[in-house]
Amino acid sequence: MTDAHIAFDDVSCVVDDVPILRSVTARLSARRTAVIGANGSGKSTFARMMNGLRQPTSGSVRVLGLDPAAEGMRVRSRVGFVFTNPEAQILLPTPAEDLALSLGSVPRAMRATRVEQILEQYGLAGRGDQPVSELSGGQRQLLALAAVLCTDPQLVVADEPTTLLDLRNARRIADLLLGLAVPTVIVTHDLDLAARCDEAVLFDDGRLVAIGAPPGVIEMYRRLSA
Amino acid sequence: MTDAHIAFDDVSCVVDDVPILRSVTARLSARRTAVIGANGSGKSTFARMMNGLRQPTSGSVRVLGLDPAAEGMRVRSRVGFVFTNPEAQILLPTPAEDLALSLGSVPRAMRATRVEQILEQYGLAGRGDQPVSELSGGQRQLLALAAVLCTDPQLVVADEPTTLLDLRNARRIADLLLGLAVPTVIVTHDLDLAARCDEAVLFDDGRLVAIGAPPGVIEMYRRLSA
Amino acid sequence: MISLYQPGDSILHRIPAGAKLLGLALSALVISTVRPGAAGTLVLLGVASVVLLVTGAGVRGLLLAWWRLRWLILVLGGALVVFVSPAAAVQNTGRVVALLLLAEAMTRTTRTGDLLDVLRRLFRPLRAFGVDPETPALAVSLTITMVPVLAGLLEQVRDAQRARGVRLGVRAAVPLLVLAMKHADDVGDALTARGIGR
Amino acid sequence: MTPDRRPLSADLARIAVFAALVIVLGTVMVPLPSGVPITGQTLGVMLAGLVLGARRAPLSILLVLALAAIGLPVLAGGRGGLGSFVGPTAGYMLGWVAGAVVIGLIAHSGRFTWWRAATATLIGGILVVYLFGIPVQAAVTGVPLDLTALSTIAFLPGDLIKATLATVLAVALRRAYPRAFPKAVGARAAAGAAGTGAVAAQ
Ligand SMILES: Nc1ncnc2c1ncn2[C@@H]1O[C@H](COP(=O)(O)OP(=O)(O)OP(=O)(O)O)[C@@H](O)[C@H]1O
Ligand SMILES: Nc1ncnc2c1ncn2[C@@H]1O[C@H](COP(=O)(O)OP(=O)(O)OP(=O)(O)O)[C@@H](O)[C@H]1O
Ligand SMILES: O=C(O)CCCC[C@@H]1SC[C@@H]2NC(=O)N[C@@H]21
Ligand SMILES: [Mg+2]
Ligand SMILES: [Mg+2]
Repeated sequence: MTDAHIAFDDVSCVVDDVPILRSVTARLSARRTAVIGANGSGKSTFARMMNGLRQPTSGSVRVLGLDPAAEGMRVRSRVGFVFTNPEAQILLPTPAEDLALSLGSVPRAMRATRVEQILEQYGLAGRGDQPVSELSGGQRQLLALAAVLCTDPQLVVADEPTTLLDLRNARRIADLLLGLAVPTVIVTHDLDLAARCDEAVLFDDGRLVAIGAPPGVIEMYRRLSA
Repeated sequence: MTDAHIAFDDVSCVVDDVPILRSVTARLSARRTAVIGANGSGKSTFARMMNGLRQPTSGSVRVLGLDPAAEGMRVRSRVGFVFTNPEAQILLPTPAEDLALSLGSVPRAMRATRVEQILEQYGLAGRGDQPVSELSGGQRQLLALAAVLCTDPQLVVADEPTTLLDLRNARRIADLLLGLAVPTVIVTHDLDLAARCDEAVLFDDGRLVAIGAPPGVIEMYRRLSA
Repeated sequence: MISLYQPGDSILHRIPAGAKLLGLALSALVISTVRPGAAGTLVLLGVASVVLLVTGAGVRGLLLAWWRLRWLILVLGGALVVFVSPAAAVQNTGRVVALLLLAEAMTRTTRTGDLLDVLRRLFRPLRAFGVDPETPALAVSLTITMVPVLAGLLEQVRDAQRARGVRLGVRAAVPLLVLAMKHADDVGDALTARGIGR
Repeated sequence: MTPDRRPLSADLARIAVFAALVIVLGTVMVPLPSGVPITGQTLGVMLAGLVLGARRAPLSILLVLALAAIGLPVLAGGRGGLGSFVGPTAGYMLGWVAGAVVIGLIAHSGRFTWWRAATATLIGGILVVYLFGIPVQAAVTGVPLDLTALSTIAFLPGDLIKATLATVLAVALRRAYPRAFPKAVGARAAAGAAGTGAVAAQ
């Protein structure tokens, strides 16, 4: 059990007197973990705790052996987080600038070359200086993903990264995420995507109610939602 | 052919010199029509024209026998439109206020009772005065739908109404939409939902490339995206 | 957002941004403290016009710059002639116009990015107080990113009203503000997640 | 009065979004011959003060001014560039910064109510702005101070409408999106360090 990259121990989270996570205990050690469950069941809260975007009211969270609450910066430099809405994730006016922002640790002189490489790699070649508002939805999500992955995170957490995308774009992003060498946690309503992971976690009303091989967990979710 | 509730005739739409619809001709007469296609293929533009939210550069659009460009107000009072993002659609701070806004034609004295009824009917009883931002995603989409359907539209157009929802909420909204007695057009990336319609329309790069029974059209979309 | 910068290779384009900024600040100080007489003011206007010409604005650009100031010149000048004196009118109006022309020359010849770098340098002393000098520069860029997003939200609210057949008038600003705040919160999370800005 | 203790950087995005709002509101304007336009931007200044409070609101305004300084067309009617800082409107822009502080101080001096917001916008959003704007306008243009002051009557109806609007909108926003506001003094004590406090704590 020591090789779990994520360990939640009796974690609860209460906001304005409403419990949104209730005594969650989980050890994630699979390379690819899917998190599924109903709207408002606590999936995003669970995911956000993995890089200190939210803190538990009680219980302990360890990510890559670190405590996100106490060592926020160190955890965040190791954990890449991808949100649903690419619009909110792209921080600077053009793709090139946004990627350069992620490459803060790369020497200035090499940054431009590196940016070009990344744009190329994510199918965005030639779009580096175009205003982000002119990119399509799929291109924006690719850019958001690129900006996260180019920092070489040791763990990737994605909260419904394919929700707004069409078949082709959704598949492209899913393939990218599922093909990563580092541990990856994907929150999703897309059960086909969940089925492609190595392990699945099911939330219901703030509780972790199942963890295991995806087929069984998905089946249980279907029954819960019936 | 005269009983088509929606008729597009050689419709093109050009924005900033970029064609986003190219010579689209379509007659929709099925009760439930699905519109599918890749990101940026023109689905939303097509849907928006049905309500005069967007006007064609050339060609003619007739909706329920009316021209949305010339008779915008009359068309809009007959056509209900549901957006993807319920947040953008809910205009007032609380559910009760927002529903009352839709009930402009109901005498003031009866409005409050009617609002209560609608809240009840859509599973939102007791939430009338809660800030909308505190509703869950599913509840928000239900409210958005309620605000549209309570005006008794003669035609309903929904642009990806289930994208942000979980299994149960997505099914609930889908059942609601598919069960309407009036003609309904649903833009969606959810091919299971599309399969439940009576007819499907496929867009590709601004062109209407297929129209017919859902299974065949969906199959064609899968092939196009391969 | 389109910058007011006009590409070119005049001398003014080649002078470093910081130097130009300092120059403009000094001119503003000198012009408003020395207060040249009517004749001096006319010379000043000539100099400022030439500076603008040198940026590659061309005669057309120069005339356009003057044309944009026509109301200021007419009304301000007019008011001063009536209430004070014709000499004061030439002096004061001329001073304002000359400064505006110089500032336009600066704006036309300096890249936004270069000015951002100046901004960064200006903020460097803040490090002593524990403020990362990158933060203000980042905030500036973040704002540039947000303007089209906000315009998009405005359109969403407008569409929602039209689709629902209601007119909220100024009350429409409420949903706009809600969407904007929601967007800000999402961006805030993204900033935190990317370990930036703190 | 306890000022909000969240680190400023945690609110970078909110500060930026209000700057963007002020910029967008610049498209609503009536040019006046005096060179000082009637502009929707003062509405943005008032809203920023009411929502962001005395510490963050002025930063928002400073951002707009920084963007103007680096040559972006962010001021009323798409103007920008350093000219704005040597022209007749310079004082008003300075006044926006001070006004935003004053609005924040008054509006958040206790529980957020419509009358506090109204007082704040009238004093901070109008009086303070004019206090900075008029002398600078007079100095730059050379028009006597009293005449310059008299000419601002042209702004008064608009500014009164904007103050009313800002008040109404802020009160409505508070109902629709309570999270947007720094927690009221009393409520914070009750909520303790839990919930949103935990997010801010890091
Ligand atoms: N900042 C907040 N303030 C108050 N309540 C919140 C806040 N954030 C989340 N909640 C509540 O916490 C609960 C869990 O939210 P969470 O976002 O984790 O759900 P989720 O499983 O990700 O749902 P979805 O599938 O809709 O994304 C919800 O009931 C939500 O309303
Ligand atoms: N206001 C606009 N200005 C410029 N281009 C636009 C505008 N609205 C849409 N477009 C472009 O028109 C094309 C079609 O857009 P549309 O929204 O209809 O696509 P869609 O099929 O609904 O895509 P999605 O599945 O991502 O919602 C896209 O390439 C889009 O970038
Ligand atoms: O855009 C600028 O350069 C600044 C314009 C300042 C306009 C002032 S602010 C107070 C008063 N109210 C208005 O509507 N306009 C003026
Ligand atoms: Mg979620
Ligand atoms: Mg669409």
